[in-house]
Amino acid sequence: MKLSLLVNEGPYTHQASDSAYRFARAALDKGHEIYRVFFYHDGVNNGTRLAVPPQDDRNLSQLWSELAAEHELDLVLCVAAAQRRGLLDGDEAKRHGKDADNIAPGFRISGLGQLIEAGIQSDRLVTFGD
Amino acid sequence: MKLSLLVNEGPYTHQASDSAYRFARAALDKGHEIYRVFFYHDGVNNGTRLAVPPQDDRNLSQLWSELAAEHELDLVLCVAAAQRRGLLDGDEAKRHGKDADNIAPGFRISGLGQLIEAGIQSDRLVTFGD
Amino acid sequence: MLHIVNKSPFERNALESCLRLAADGSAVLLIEDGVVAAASNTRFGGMLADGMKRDLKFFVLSHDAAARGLAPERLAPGVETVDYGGFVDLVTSHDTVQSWL
Amino acid sequence: MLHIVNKSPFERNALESCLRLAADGSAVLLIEDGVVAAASNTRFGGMLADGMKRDLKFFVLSHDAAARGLAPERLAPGVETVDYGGFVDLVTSHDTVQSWL
Amino acid sequence: MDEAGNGGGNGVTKKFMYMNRKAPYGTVYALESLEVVLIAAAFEQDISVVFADDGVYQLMKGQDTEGIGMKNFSPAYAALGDYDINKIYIERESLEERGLSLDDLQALTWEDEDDDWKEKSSLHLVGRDELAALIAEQDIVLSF
Amino acid sequence: MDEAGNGGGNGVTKKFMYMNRKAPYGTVYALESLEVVLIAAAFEQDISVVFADDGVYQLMKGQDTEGIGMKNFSPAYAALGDYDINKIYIERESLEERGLSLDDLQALTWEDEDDDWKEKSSLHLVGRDELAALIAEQDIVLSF
Repeated sequence: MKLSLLVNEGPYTHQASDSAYRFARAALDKGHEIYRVFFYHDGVNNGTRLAVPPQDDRNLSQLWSELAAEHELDLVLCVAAAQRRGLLDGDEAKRHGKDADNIAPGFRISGLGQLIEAGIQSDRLVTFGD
Repeated sequence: MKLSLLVNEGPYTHQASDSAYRFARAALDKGHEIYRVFFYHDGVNNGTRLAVPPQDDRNLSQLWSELAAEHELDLVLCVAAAQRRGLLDGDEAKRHGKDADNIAPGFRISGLGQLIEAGIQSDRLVTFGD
Repeated sequence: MLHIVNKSPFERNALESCLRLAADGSAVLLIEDGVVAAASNTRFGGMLADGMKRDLKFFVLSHDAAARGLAPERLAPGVETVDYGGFVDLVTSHDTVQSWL
Repeated sequence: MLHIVNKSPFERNALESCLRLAADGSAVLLIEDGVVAAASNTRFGGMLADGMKRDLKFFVLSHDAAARGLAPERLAPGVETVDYGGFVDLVTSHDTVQSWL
Repeated sequence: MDEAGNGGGNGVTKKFMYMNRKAPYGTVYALESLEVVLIAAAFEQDISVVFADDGVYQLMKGQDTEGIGMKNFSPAYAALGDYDINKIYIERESLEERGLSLDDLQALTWEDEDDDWKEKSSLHLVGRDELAALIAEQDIVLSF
Repeated sequence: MDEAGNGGGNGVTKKFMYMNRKAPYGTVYALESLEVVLIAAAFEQDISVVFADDGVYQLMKGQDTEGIGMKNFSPAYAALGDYDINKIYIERESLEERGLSLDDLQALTWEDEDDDWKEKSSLHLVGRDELAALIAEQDIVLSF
């Protein structure tokens, strides 16, 4: 079956990202397709490559990046939510005159239309949030 | 009177940072001293310089930076919380082998002891959070 | 329809709203802090029992219950446990999924 | 002592916990979404009235009430409004401040 | 709304419900939910918007945000009608529990093309059983 | 805990209370509150730690987080005794409302230097009136 996920909270503060990640892995293990993972609200904070969690803790951004590489997942940060919160890729940084970007490998930035489209194209859309 | 603030949530998602900012301004207007503003949990996300909110919206990181410059405020991001969430200054980035940093002017990164010390040194400690 | 509740009913109104607005026969999955609603000896045990009378089915994510020290024998009668694979099966076997955030 | 509540009592248990554990004579300031507790014609109006009987004083941040369309005449009797300056004064005039997050 | 251009529907029409349960301003969910609905309007889908629990405060008349330094986005709800989003449901019990009535909420209208462009109310007061039935028939429910 | 070195106390002793009202793991507040308390221990202050509402779940015995991929930090509460933090209050009504008793919580102890290093329980079950009185006498209350 074709599934999409919506992740509405950043890593660590709420369990949402952990739950979504474990759900995604379990779905892939069962042979389902993950059509898209859309990150909205504080969820865009999952897309940073600058996190340095303690050695004995999980690194959620990295886990998502690795899962994306392994399964060719489409990880999308909402552009409006990302801009508000300081998550930028190289192009966005240049366009807004910022001297750095911070997006992690495997994530891309796009519009909210990608969420609606995921809802239309997928058999199920599951939301993880606060 | 000497006041310190604790801000536990990032900008936009919760009103905490807005409330703390307006409280700080009102306190300064009344002639009180702000000994320190300590940012913990997702509060560290206030310290990014990469945010690009819509033109007609407030830019909270920038408002804090400006207030700090005007009144020589001490804005401290908790180092452990900041590392987990990908908020780094130049030194932290170098130390952890990251290729970019994202902290805004007027903020510094330090330990949780700075929160306790603020509690001891200030007449009041006011918390803003979720 | 599958309803997902991830908050403690002691802290928030999400479970109450879910039970109020879930059609008879729906499935309700408790995850994250929501699992504490499934403990047998609180007022929410009774709320779940009322739900079962109108054919609601209750599931608890076992990993989240274990994390909070809620052993299986503490769960209210009639509540089933699922792992993440079972969570996936619940999602695929119901046409619509609503998370009560 | 000054207690600050920033959540709607319809959604969360923060106000209830605050009122349960605030000593008689304390001040309670409602800010952010917490202001909706001060509307006169809900069950929380009664809860505030009970609090006043044990000498709790209730304040509402006027800016937050205005943002949510709660005009002053909607507020429960006995609730005082303050602006951010008044918020500062409440903080400085009480020895300790607790935010019920 | 450049995202709208991609369509993405491929002719599929699904029933999307946007369920709003939070007060505005204390958190960003109300605003960012409205942003989703306005984008969604460009896709040819069957849209319902629900205000229940504290979500009913999102439509309060007379919101004045000048003091809190945030943008008052409540006027933007009026745009829903321009996009023919007219299935806007208010849960009656949530409204009553808060001591409110429809008169306390801003009027939201749309113009009915099939009825000589008559202006009609988009707001529908529904009891919880009716709302439960509406929820049960959706393909997608997004909760904010 | 290199921050501890700066002391910062200047001889002032204040009553600090750390109030925990949230379940663990669903949010980070329980963990990050414990981190604050462990740092605070190095400052010479008068510390109380309260578990009320869903905060009582933080001390549940038998927490097993392997399945959720998060670190089980509940063993770290045992360190509180090593720092002579022994005023740990559990609100009785919160515990009972959740169908729990002290037996369901991990034992926390400290060694009393003034009583031949006897091991004593740090957990104090308090009713709400007693807890209200304790709160009222604090200088700083941090709520997580």
